[in-house]
Amino acid sequence: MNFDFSDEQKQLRDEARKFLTEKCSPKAVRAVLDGNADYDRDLWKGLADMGFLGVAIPEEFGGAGAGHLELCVLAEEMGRALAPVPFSSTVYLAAEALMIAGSDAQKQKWLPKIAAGEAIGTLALFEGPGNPSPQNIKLTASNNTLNGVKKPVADGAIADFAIVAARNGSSGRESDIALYLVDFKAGGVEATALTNVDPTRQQAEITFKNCKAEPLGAASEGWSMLMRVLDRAAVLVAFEQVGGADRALEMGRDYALDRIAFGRPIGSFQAVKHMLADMYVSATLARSNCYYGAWALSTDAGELGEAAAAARVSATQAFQHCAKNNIQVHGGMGFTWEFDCHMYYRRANALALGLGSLTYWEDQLIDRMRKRNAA
Amino acid sequence: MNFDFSDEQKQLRDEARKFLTEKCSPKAVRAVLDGNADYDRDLWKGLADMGFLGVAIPEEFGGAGAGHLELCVLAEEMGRALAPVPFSSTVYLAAEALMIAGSDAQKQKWLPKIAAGEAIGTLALFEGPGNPSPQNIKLTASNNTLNGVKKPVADGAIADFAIVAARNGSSGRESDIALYLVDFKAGGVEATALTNVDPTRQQAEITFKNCKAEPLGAASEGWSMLMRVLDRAAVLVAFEQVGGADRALEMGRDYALDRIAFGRPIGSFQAVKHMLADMYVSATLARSNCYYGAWALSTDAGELGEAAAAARVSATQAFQHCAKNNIQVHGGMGFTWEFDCHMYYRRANALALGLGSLTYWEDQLIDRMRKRNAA
Amino acid sequence: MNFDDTPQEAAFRAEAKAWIAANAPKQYEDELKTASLGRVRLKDANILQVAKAWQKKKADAGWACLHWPKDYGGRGSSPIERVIWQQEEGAFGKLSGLFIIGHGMCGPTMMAFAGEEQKRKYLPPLASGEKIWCQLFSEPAGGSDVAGLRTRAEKKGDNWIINGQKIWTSGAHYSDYGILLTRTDPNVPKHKGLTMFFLDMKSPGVEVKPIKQASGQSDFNEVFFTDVKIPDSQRLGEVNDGWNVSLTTLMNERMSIGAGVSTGFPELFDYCSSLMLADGPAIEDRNVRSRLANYAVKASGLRYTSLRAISALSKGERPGPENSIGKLVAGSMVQEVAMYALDLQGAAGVLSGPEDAEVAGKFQAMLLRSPGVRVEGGTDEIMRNIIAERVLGLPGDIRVDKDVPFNKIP
Amino acid sequence: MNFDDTPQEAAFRAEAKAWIAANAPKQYEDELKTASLGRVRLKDANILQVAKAWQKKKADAGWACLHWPKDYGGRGSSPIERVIWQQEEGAFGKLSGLFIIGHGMCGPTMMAFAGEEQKRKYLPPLASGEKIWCQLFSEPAGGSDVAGLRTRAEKKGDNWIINGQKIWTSGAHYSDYGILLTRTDPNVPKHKGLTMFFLDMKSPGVEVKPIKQASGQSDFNEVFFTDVKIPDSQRLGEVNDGWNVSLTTLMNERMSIGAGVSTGFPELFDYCSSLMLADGPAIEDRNVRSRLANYAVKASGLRYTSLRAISALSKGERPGPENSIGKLVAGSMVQEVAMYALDLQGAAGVLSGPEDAEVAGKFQAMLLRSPGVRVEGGTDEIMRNIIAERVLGLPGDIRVDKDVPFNKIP
Repeated sequence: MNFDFSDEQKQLRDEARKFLTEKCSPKAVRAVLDGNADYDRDLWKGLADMGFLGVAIPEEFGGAGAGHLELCVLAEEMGRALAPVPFSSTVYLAAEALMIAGSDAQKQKWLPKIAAGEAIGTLALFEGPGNPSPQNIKLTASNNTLNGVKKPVADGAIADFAIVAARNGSSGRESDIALYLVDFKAGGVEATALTNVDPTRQQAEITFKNCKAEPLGAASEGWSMLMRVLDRAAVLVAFEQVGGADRALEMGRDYALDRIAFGRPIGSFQAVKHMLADMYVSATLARSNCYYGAWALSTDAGELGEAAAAARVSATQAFQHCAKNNIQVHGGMGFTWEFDCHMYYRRANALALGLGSLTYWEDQLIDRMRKRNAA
Repeated sequence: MNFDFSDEQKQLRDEARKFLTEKCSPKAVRAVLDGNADYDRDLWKGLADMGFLGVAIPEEFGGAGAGHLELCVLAEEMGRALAPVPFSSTVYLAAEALMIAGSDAQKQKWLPKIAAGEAIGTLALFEGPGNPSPQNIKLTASNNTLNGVKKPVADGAIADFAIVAARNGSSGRESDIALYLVDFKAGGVEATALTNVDPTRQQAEITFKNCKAEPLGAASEGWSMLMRVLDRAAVLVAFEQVGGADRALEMGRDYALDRIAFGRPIGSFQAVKHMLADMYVSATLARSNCYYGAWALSTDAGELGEAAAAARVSATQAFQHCAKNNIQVHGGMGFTWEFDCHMYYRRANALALGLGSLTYWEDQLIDRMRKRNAA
Repeated sequence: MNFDDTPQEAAFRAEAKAWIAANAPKQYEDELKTASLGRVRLKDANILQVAKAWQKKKADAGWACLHWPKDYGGRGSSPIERVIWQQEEGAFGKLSGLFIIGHGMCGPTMMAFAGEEQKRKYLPPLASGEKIWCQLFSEPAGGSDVAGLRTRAEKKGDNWIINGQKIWTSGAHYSDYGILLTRTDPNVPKHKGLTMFFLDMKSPGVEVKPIKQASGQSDFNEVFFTDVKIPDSQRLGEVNDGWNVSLTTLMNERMSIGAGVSTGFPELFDYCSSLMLADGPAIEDRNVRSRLANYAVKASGLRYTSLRAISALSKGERPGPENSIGKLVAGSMVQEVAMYALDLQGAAGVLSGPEDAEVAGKFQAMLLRSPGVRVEGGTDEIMRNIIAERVLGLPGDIRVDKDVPFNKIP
Repeated sequence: MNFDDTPQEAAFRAEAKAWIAANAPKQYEDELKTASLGRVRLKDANILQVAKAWQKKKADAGWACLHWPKDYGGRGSSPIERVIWQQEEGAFGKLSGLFIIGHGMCGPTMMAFAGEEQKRKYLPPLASGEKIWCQLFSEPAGGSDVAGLRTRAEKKGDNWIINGQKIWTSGAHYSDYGILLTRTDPNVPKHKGLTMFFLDMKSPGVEVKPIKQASGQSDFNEVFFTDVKIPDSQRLGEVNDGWNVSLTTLMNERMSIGAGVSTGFPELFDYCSSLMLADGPAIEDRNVRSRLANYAVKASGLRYTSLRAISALSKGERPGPENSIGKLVAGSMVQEVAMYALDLQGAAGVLSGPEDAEVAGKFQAMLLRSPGVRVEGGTDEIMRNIIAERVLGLPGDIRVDKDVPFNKIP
């Protein structure tokens, strides 16, 4: 048994970490945080040059064809570095949806561009408050024309195309929901960036008005394909969360060693030691759950649904816990804009919601455990 | 404003504490714990002589006619001392039910005996797993004859009479439930004590076979009277829980001051200090919620329902929290039979269930808050 | 056990109620009511002007700093009268936020340690809000360890020359005066080398810079001192006795009660009462209900704990440090509440703009402000120490720096 | 990333599987599977005899103490083979509970510090379960502070005379030998005056008394020593070097992995899957589901954490103290799980008799046993210290007793 990443995958991690330490310093993240840019274009270009954007895209479509374990490794590093680029929307959502449901032509058109950093894609699913569910999708599709509003859409205002979940029936069944691919150049698309808790990752509102779209995959299977995309993305985002949690833990640990109060490092006070120990515990539990998710993702195992939900729940808790208490360990300084703690806090809370809430995924986890036990 | 007990009531507390310290030492509690007695008869007699059993019973029925604030004060002391007597079943449940719903004759027959310590009463409500709800009551009543099984019944096998919740209709409405008073001498009653988590307070199964009973209050109002009895009892039990929580906190505090490890009192380690501080916090929150419950109980205010549920939830959490972590502060010794910690742990977990589960009361609390907001 | 006023209390309440009804700036009441965590702001008015006007009006009518002696601009009221006033002033009390430090900490310190002339000169304008005071204790190196401060004060003739930096000074940019804790002798253990002063914030060499918080707002400042001159006559207490002077200040901070900490629960309950989830009203979802119930009993527990403290006051007793549970409980609770409210919104919970977010972004603002609550005015960990040591009588932490000269401490 | 055995591992697994299928005491399998927290008991058989028989059978076939050298009764297996064996042995592994201390702690200590003859004499019968060993470190005064022990050993000629008391000795009443940590010099700091021995538990002057636990069971003993004589030849390590010897023992305790801590989650999930609540199946109640999900990810997180440790072993790496999270997480979780299971039962949750209680009182037993789990083998607080210090590299607690002679410590 080898329930761990391979040496090659660990090399990839070191490579990515080295690259990101250089190209994605906190200073770079702050450029986007402070609104001087909507995302880090140089970094995006660099990621393409490194072959990171297409790591899981087959070579025939311009990717490296490495696989999803490699993508998990990169996701963790992107999370650690708070990379201010549309990586998750483009790579975990758009590219995955294309690989699952896209026609050959669609793949040929978009995947190479994604790998080359020439196209940003996203998934337009949500329509205001609420979690993924067929009845929450009101945007209509009739003969490949979309009308409606999606919000929030990750990176929507910098995207070149989107996978859109639309309603093309009224039977009240899942089969009413179909997926469409919209090239924003086609027109009928109006996207506006919205203020959000984590300015380093854009959120937008997109209005589709008589917008021409091509179907993605079989119309009647839209919902099940969507669920599959979300499960796969859940594992990848969970790795970003674990990367962020680990970094937040390290920041807290380092500060606790440096910072002197009452004549000793604050890390020598049990209140601080044990807070950090508990952060380590949740980060470790999350990492282990993510490893199982990575195995299920890479082998497309039947356990993927359950594994993804467990990784998602565990990693969401861990990142929120670590980001929150990293600020607490830093005390007043941790609450300043100048210190980086709040950037992790913002990201932790944004990632916790992006694919649907923690409660939603808790619910999914139990459903899937029940299915397994029933089987 | 005086959101506190009066000086007279505080005197009563000191008196009760003095009495119980003498008559209800841990040694006395252990006599019942170890099964050498089903309850502490001397203590029961003593409580009667002190006038404690009838403190809230009107003088015309042989009580002291003092009131429910005084009863709250006593309840707290009974909880502190883990008094191994049928106080809650007899005084909070049976006596309260009689005072709310009893006919003059019924009050004349039983209340003086209760005050004198000559009769033990209880409420026979539950029929196996589940919380208070009309459909959980299967025991039937037809022309004042009861058939069915109640379990668990607090102090059921030492009781002289019981208030029994029975079904005398099948409309599926609350009005199907009526209350009856059963004198165990009447026959048709078979009670067996059952092993339970807290041996210092008996739990029993009672089988009613063609058992003659008298109606208590109007048949159709059985359920609403029952709810009222439970709300009033919830406040009183909450005071027992707060008394227990406070005592567990004190035990932990004292041990943390005495016990030396690594050359210093363990109470000088933040891990222990902060554990105790958190215990203090929950005990204080619970006490404050209980005071509000006491006010609502003593004035029979419209807020009683909400106040009772809040006191119940808060006090249940506090006693479980303090009892559990008192053992932890004591370390290995806290897990010995010889130390008293486990007696509080047992009582905390027994009281948490007696009137229905924590979840049940959380639910009640929200219902009642909604009602208030609607009003 | 009852909630009734004594006759005197009732009379006082009636008088206060009537005066407030007649004089309060009603036009801001709604805005003040809904103000969430952090410094209060007003849409179409300058909060500073509105607050000063209201404070002056109160002072002229004898309703400012009620518990202060008349001679110093107060009313000589009992503590309970002060609480009754707070209850009646309600949302308008939030306008006093700007004066809390001055009234709650600086004033009492001046009263205890300034000369009679100085008191008569400085306290009345402080009470009436014409002059605003700030408190200059915390330093970057200090944090929870207040006595670890480094700002130097050196005697030159009749003056002291101040050099150093303070942080977390709230209101420094609009303050007229401040009380300042400095190090006058680094060669003795740290608590023994401190001295307290008060100074004119307009003195040459005082530079105020706002601190941008994690939330993006700026409720606090850094204050830099470069060769700032303070006459010895503005020293409070003996030279090197500043630590004891500061304890008076801090005690007074902890004494202020009834102020009421924000738990976020009422907002959450309201939100859940109207929210619809995929399969029904949120308030009927058992998971939501259980969470709400747990928050509810904490919120009510804190409310009734402060009522108990008020009752103690009304009996002339001194409420103990039991009150420090308020901030400890509310701090982490408000953060959890905010996170849970966002969770209930699903992916859209990430939106924070007033126009796009649910309930105008109330909970997103709460989320971003809440980490500060667990730190300001004593971290959760310091609060637990206070409870453990002052309430439960447990030993203090081991102090390695206790008898070490300050300049020998790492 | 995969769960496949290497060819060698697969071969070993097959061999083990086959032998176990042919030889294990199947008649007890179900009972062993459902055994809950605490010492395992069997209804119609003496657990001690059954366990010894199974261990002897394993030893005769070369399946005992797999990672020990053949000469000492082991098999010279790799750590990963040992884990594979544990996986295949499954529920029958619970029969090894009686030998864990001896095999996991006493054996390794003997191997490291006993003479060659002694090893050949004592280790094989220890491996085969014919002789049971116990560990005598903890004392009433010691607790978490193991080195605070008081049991004296005084040299008399070639013997040492032992006087004192040990506590929390598991299995002392059926043990043949024990390793004993004593104080040989009270005039030096506490870690420097300890010496380790092994002794025959039947020696005159050794008295064993069972400890009745809060749960009512007795899994542990007190052991009293009155003028017990131990020949110097049974000293392990140098005089006054006992602390370092004991570290070997304790390290080995923490090294044992895959053993798997009990979280109570599988039991709770099964229970909820069949339980009906007033308004429907428990498993469809959103409050229940949320609680279950939170427990589920802890349980799976622990499971996969140990799989990661096993992978490290299989690569010949040494798994770190990361494993200490298992007990920390499971300890408080199993207690919460038990409380919640009772809550789901309502008032009837208080009943604990197998015939009256839900699922034969499984959760009531768990409730009463669980407080011990948070304490035995290191309290939650000690575990957090270990993680903070050994994993995160944070400073140790301040040690006021570090350089103080033992007899000068309060």
